[in-house]
Amino acid sequence: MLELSAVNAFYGRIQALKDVSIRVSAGEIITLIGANGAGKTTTLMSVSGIVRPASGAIMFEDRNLNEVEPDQIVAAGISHVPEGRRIFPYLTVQENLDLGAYLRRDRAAVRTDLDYVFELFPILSQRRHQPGGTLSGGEQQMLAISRALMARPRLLLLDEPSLGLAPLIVQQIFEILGQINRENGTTIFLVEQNAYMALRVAHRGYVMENGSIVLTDDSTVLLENEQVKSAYLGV
Amino acid sequence: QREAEAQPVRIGVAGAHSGDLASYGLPTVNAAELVAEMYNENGGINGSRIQLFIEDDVCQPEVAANTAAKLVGDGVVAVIGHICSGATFAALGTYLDSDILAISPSATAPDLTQSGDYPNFFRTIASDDAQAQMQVSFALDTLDVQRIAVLHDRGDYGRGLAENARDFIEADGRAEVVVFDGVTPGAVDYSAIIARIQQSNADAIIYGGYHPEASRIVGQMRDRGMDTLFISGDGVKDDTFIQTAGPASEGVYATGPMDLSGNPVAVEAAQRHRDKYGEEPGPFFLEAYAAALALFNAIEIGGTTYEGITNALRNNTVDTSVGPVRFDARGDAEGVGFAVYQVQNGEYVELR
Amino acid sequence: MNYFLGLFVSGLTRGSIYALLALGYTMVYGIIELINFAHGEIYMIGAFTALILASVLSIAGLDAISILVIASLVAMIYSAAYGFTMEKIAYKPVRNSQRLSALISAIGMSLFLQNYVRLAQTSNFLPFPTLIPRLGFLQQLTFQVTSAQFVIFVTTTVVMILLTLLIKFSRVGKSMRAASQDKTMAMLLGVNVNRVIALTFVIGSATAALGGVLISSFTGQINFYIGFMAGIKAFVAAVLGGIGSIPGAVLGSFVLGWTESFGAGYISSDYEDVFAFAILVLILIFKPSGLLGRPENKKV
Amino acid sequence: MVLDVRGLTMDFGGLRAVDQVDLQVNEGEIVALIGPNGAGKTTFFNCVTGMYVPTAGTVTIARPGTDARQITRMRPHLITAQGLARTFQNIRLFPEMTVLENVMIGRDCRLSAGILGAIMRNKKTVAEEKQVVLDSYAMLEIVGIGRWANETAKNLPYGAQRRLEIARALATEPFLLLLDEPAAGMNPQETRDLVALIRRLRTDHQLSIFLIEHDMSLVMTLSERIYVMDYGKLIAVGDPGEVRRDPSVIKAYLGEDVSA
Amino acid sequence: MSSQATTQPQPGRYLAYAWRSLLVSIWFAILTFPIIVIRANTITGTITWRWHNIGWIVGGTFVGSWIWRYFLERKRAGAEATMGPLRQRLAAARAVVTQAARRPAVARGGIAALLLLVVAFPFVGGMYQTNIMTTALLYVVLGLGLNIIIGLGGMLHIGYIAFYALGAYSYALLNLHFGLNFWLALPVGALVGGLFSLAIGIPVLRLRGDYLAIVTLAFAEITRLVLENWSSLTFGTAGIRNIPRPAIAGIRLTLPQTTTFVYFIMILMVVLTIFVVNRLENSRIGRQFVAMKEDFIACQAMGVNIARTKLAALGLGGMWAGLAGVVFAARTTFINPASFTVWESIIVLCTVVLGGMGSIPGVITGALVLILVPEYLRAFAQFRMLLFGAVLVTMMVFRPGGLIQKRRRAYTISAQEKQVAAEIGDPGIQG
Ligand SMILES: Nc1ncnc2c1ncn2[C@@H]1O[C@H](COP(=O)(O)OP(=O)(O)OP(=O)(O)O)[C@@H](O)[C@H]1O
Ligand SMILES: Nc1ncnc2c1ncn2[C@@H]1O[C@H](COP(=O)(O)OP(=O)(O)OP(=O)(O)O)[C@@H](O)[C@H]1O
Ligand SMILES: [Mg+2]
Ligand SMILES: [Mg+2]
Repeated sequence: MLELSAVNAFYGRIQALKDVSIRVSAGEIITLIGANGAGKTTTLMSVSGIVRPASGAIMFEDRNLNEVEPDQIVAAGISHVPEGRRIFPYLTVQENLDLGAYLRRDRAAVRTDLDYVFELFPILSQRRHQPGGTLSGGEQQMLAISRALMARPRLLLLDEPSLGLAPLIVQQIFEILGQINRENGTTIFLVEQNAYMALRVAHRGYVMENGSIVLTDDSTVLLENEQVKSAYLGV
Repeated sequence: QREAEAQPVRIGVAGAHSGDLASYGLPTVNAAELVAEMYNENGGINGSRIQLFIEDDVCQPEVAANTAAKLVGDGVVAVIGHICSGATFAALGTYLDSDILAISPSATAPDLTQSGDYPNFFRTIASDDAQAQMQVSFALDTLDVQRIAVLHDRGDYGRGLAENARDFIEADGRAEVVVFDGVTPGAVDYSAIIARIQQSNADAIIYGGYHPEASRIVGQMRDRGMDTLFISGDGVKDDTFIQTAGPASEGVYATGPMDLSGNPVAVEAAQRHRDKYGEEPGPFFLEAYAAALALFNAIEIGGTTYEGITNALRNNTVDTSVGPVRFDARGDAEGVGFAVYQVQNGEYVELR
Repeated sequence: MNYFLGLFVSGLTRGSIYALLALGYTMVYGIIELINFAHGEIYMIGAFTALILASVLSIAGLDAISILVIASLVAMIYSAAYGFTMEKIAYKPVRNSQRLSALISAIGMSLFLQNYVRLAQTSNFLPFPTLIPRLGFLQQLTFQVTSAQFVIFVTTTVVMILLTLLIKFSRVGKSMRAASQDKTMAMLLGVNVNRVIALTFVIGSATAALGGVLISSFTGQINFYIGFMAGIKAFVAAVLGGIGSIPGAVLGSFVLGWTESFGAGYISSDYEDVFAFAILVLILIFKPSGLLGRPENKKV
Repeated sequence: MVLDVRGLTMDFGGLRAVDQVDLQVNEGEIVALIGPNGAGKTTFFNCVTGMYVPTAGTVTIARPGTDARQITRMRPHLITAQGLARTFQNIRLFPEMTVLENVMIGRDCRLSAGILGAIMRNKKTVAEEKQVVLDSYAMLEIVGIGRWANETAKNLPYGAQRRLEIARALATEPFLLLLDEPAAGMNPQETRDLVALIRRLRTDHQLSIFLIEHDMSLVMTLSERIYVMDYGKLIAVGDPGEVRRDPSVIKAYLGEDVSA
Repeated sequence: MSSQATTQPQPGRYLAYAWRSLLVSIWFAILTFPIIVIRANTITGTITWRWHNIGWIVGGTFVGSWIWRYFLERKRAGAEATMGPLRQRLAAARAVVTQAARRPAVARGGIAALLLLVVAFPFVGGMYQTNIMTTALLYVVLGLGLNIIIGLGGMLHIGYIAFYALGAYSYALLNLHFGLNFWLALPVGALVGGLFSLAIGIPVLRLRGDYLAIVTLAFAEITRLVLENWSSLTFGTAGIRNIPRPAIAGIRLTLPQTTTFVYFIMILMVVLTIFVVNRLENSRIGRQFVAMKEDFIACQAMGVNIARTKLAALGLGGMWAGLAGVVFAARTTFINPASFTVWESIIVLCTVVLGGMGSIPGVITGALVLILVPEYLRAFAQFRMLLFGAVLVTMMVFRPGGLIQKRRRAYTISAQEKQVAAEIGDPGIQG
């Protein structure tokens, strides 16, 4: 479904991605783990067209995304929960969610999806008319995830969704991810620091170091890998 | 003889050519170009071509100082300009030091001539106090008004006129200044100040400023059915005023150089302007045209030395677009008679 | 009392005039946080286009109403095109740089357009034809309201309501607000940010042109410089009302208009602009984000 | 007792974000504040550090060995001068300045050079400036990001930015350090390094530490006492063992399966 | 994208350029049609059609658009990592130059050459050149002063010229009434400028960004309007004339001599300004200015007194304007409020942004460019301001960060000091 082949990306003179190749098949959950500054965020940004690779190709269902504008990439069915949440601070929670469904025309379905996310995160429905900027950190994270869900993407890119969330909610988030993957067939590309949880929900995983992919395998295998254990699982 | 032919007579033209006051400076450029062209077509002055150095001073003193230095460097013998009194003050010192004279079509500050500080300055326009004096005596003696509102456009020309008028009225004692205030040029609406004039029961307004604001003030006054008399100066004595203000302009008084409609030079000047630039001449065009004529004539008579030109200017009378002109010792134009005009049936008619 | 009413109407007129310009200002500011110094120039170009068109049409022998309608429409289309082009040339390339670069670019644009019109047309004032017909029912009021004043006021109100609805409730409006707060995120949600910004300029410029036609019919004359001071006043009004807020721009304009006309009427018209600027300072001291502006989100 | 908060309440319009909270931190103690998202933890921090003016309640601090003083409603920079320092949940560095300069800003509040000193560059100022650079660099080394000293702050990876925040806070010479989610965005290995760092800070710099965190592995290993908030109210206090077993905490926050 | 660009065959690219340029020129032909072609004169009721103008527009925009596109593309390519061979060579050359400049002999030589140039300038350039250079130097001082407020303090101030006006009027009036001489007026002007800047700073401390901008603009306009209307004190629009030029007791100078003298006064003042601003910038205060600009909340949390820091920036900035104002009055010998319009504030703002905010060499370059360019554009007469506007836009599009951009200072820490510091820290956790 999504294929990055030998992607290189730069920030000015700093090379953030070195020959990164990643393949995501339809219906799969894959996770990308790695230390701070490894280049995970950059990888996701290059998929959604915010960072432009200097070389290499990003293919989404036989379409080369290298030159496609970000809004067209969204229209193609990719939705991205970026690092740092990026809630619209002066729009209300409701309006933030509406914008999630910006490209959708099926009003009735949008309404059911809205009910669905409010059910997932009841606190959001309580805060419905509050400006997004005044939410607590965790509430903002919930809103960011919900907003992406509202787009009903076929491919969901998530950058550290568990950041700043209470343990109870973290568990819940990962359950939800599994659930929408199973029920709606949404493909998920997950970047996480909480490698243990991520690998448990994902089918396959990639490990990134200093901008390069150093390891990839089924997540059950990675969970047992000594190197991964010591570096990322903290055991 | 050969030498002289090779050496053009260098003349500076300085004033606001960009920015908000450009419309008062550019007509002078056109006038200078027209007159220079006329001379050059006839073989120049004593065989030398006239070469113009046109420099923008945006009507700002410090820019004018630079402009003046530039013109000095260019080797001009005389300058037509500047347009605003402030810029003129700032430039004159530089000219004086380099033996260059300036002849302005529009700088009206009394001090320019009356202080005696600037023997190199001449002008083809009356100073503020002369015009103001005329407006006030006309209002008091002829129109016999008791309550006068004095308005101005806050520029140095308009405010100078208005302040002089106010002082004359107060000194005279027969009438009372009921409102003294400024309007903002380019403001969208003047009804507040008009309402105030209405409230004050003024019989007449003396306005110092230019025609764009005047036409709007008069227009809005007549719209309200006010028949307050309106007296202004040469900034308003311009046919554009009649065209913009339309019927509201009927009855408006303005002082201005005498005898222009019948003046063949003025008629010809306007016609040449239309031919060359395809539009009506703008403010101070005739004064500038007169300045150029007087200056070139003086050079023809007195040569290109400072002494020669200034003497010639003071001692010869020339027919110009503002009438026959000769300059007095201080640099004001003698013989530019001033008269009061009134708009009657869509044109300015000289009274008396 | 009549005097007071007169001043009131005068303030209302000024206010409506400022508002027509402030609306565009505030929209553009709202989306790219740019003090668009050239907005006044767009208004001036609208007025010139209308003047040129009206002259051509009146020679062609059309009646006043058709001239008004056609001239306004064409002026709006042209100004919108100018706004659009200006954004592409002068603002889009600096969008991702420091904010002040765009401001300087706007100042350059303003100078350029002023002189462009001065050179191509004239530096002199030109009488602007009275395009607005006389409205009979206004004569019956006890105080003086001219047709132009009335039409300007009504137009301002209508435009304000339409724009408010557009921004608050329409999809486009939501995307405008989103783009104004976080362009990257808006893109990530599928908003074509370039198009949204261009559209904002188009709408803002068309409003300015409408203002240009109506205001010039009221003032009766135009030249290449009318945009500058009007632009500054509109900017003051927009800030006074809370920049970025559509109703704020209108409220700010009225406050400004009344301050000026009452100040001029009761104190001195010499200091009219001083009152205008003083009220601005005063209001901002007590309400740092303007009358209807959104307060700073202080969440830490 | 270095921090003593009594009856702290904070309202936003109709919303009571912090409700009558009493809380103490003792000298040399590491105390954690946990609770569900939106419970009011960050708001509580903001009230203590003067970013928000609380609706009600008092905040008292005492630098070890000195008298207690009230800092309620004091302006933030004065509170910092008193010896409280904090980090931010949503990182707030000076993005265009270098890493070293970021720390130097923190250091600056302990210096005295004024405008005249800066212009004259007298001996005292020169010495002071030199010392600031060295001290600040030392702070960077303490948190382990010395090699990035001349890098622009915004280009640092997330985890390093968090450390920089700590270094910057340390530079103000606090006796009480408030950390808002210091481990967010760190992987378990990095979190362990952080735990070590915080422990070392306490011993080496005689600090008391008060932190908010959602990472239970960190909270449970590090803190000596834990306060739990929910809907603005305190629902539990105690040592890690007690809190972990508290049914109301499990219900509101931890969930059944705590993998820590 | 660079790979895409390079793989595309060159001729095809130029053809695409040409096509786009053609479209652009047609668009512009339509856009400018009413204004450029038709001239309506509502006074005479005539209409002139000037069809030939269309030719100019089409031709001009075709070429213009081509060049524009070419350079935009280059700029975009330049932003990416891969440097073209030319740029690499340029960078190498620059490195050599900076390397050389570090050598004391070369540096000394460079300074000597600059000094010679500066000293010789009035004698070689003549009075006009000296005059405009003096104006440019005045704007250098203004630019550097405003840079303290905007470039360092991050407060968008567009009323800066008010302090300049007050400096000028202080000298003019004190001289008129009390015979105060130029040299004594200098500190007085600086004081007036600084104090006034503080005074208007206090009420607006809470304002940020563009709200501050408009309020400062408002204050400046109020100042100008008061100068204009309070005739009994300020002589209103008529202005004050015969302000004495700077003099040395007992020596009579001719006009060209005073011009040169003022030039040297300005050179000294610029040197002083650079000295002070440079020291400020690299001090505790300067750092706090920048920090305040970057994150105001974090800055408070770091113990910085925002109010005091803001006022310090405002006061320091205002002083330079007051000082420059005194020289201004002494130089033109005539002042009136027309010299202190919003437009002047905007020009000073432009010098700061165009040069490179916060960078001293940048601001100097900006001021020189902005004042000298319109002077040298005088050759284009009528088109002067049109071109000036275009120059502003073009510069911003192609160098949005300013001509010389600010670089944050890098501090060097010796190996030994590193060692000491590392011992304090725990090497075990170094990431
Ligand atoms: N805007 C930028 N300019 C310069 N360098 C950058 C920029 N953004 C990121 N980098 C650098 O690129 C590298 C990769 O960063 P990236 O954000 O992709 O890492 P990450 O794996 O997401 O890290 P984290 O876990 O901390 O979020 C880092 O070394 C970082 O310093
Ligand atoms: N400025 C504000 N205006 C209105 N409501 C606010 C404001 N700041 C915070 N709130 C609300 O107060 C509540 C507490 O917020 P706070 O940021 O303190 O939560 P928190 O405990 O830190 O949560 P998290 O763990 O998710 O960061 C939230 O529901 C939030 O929406
Ligand atoms: Mg990341
Ligand atoms: Mg929080």
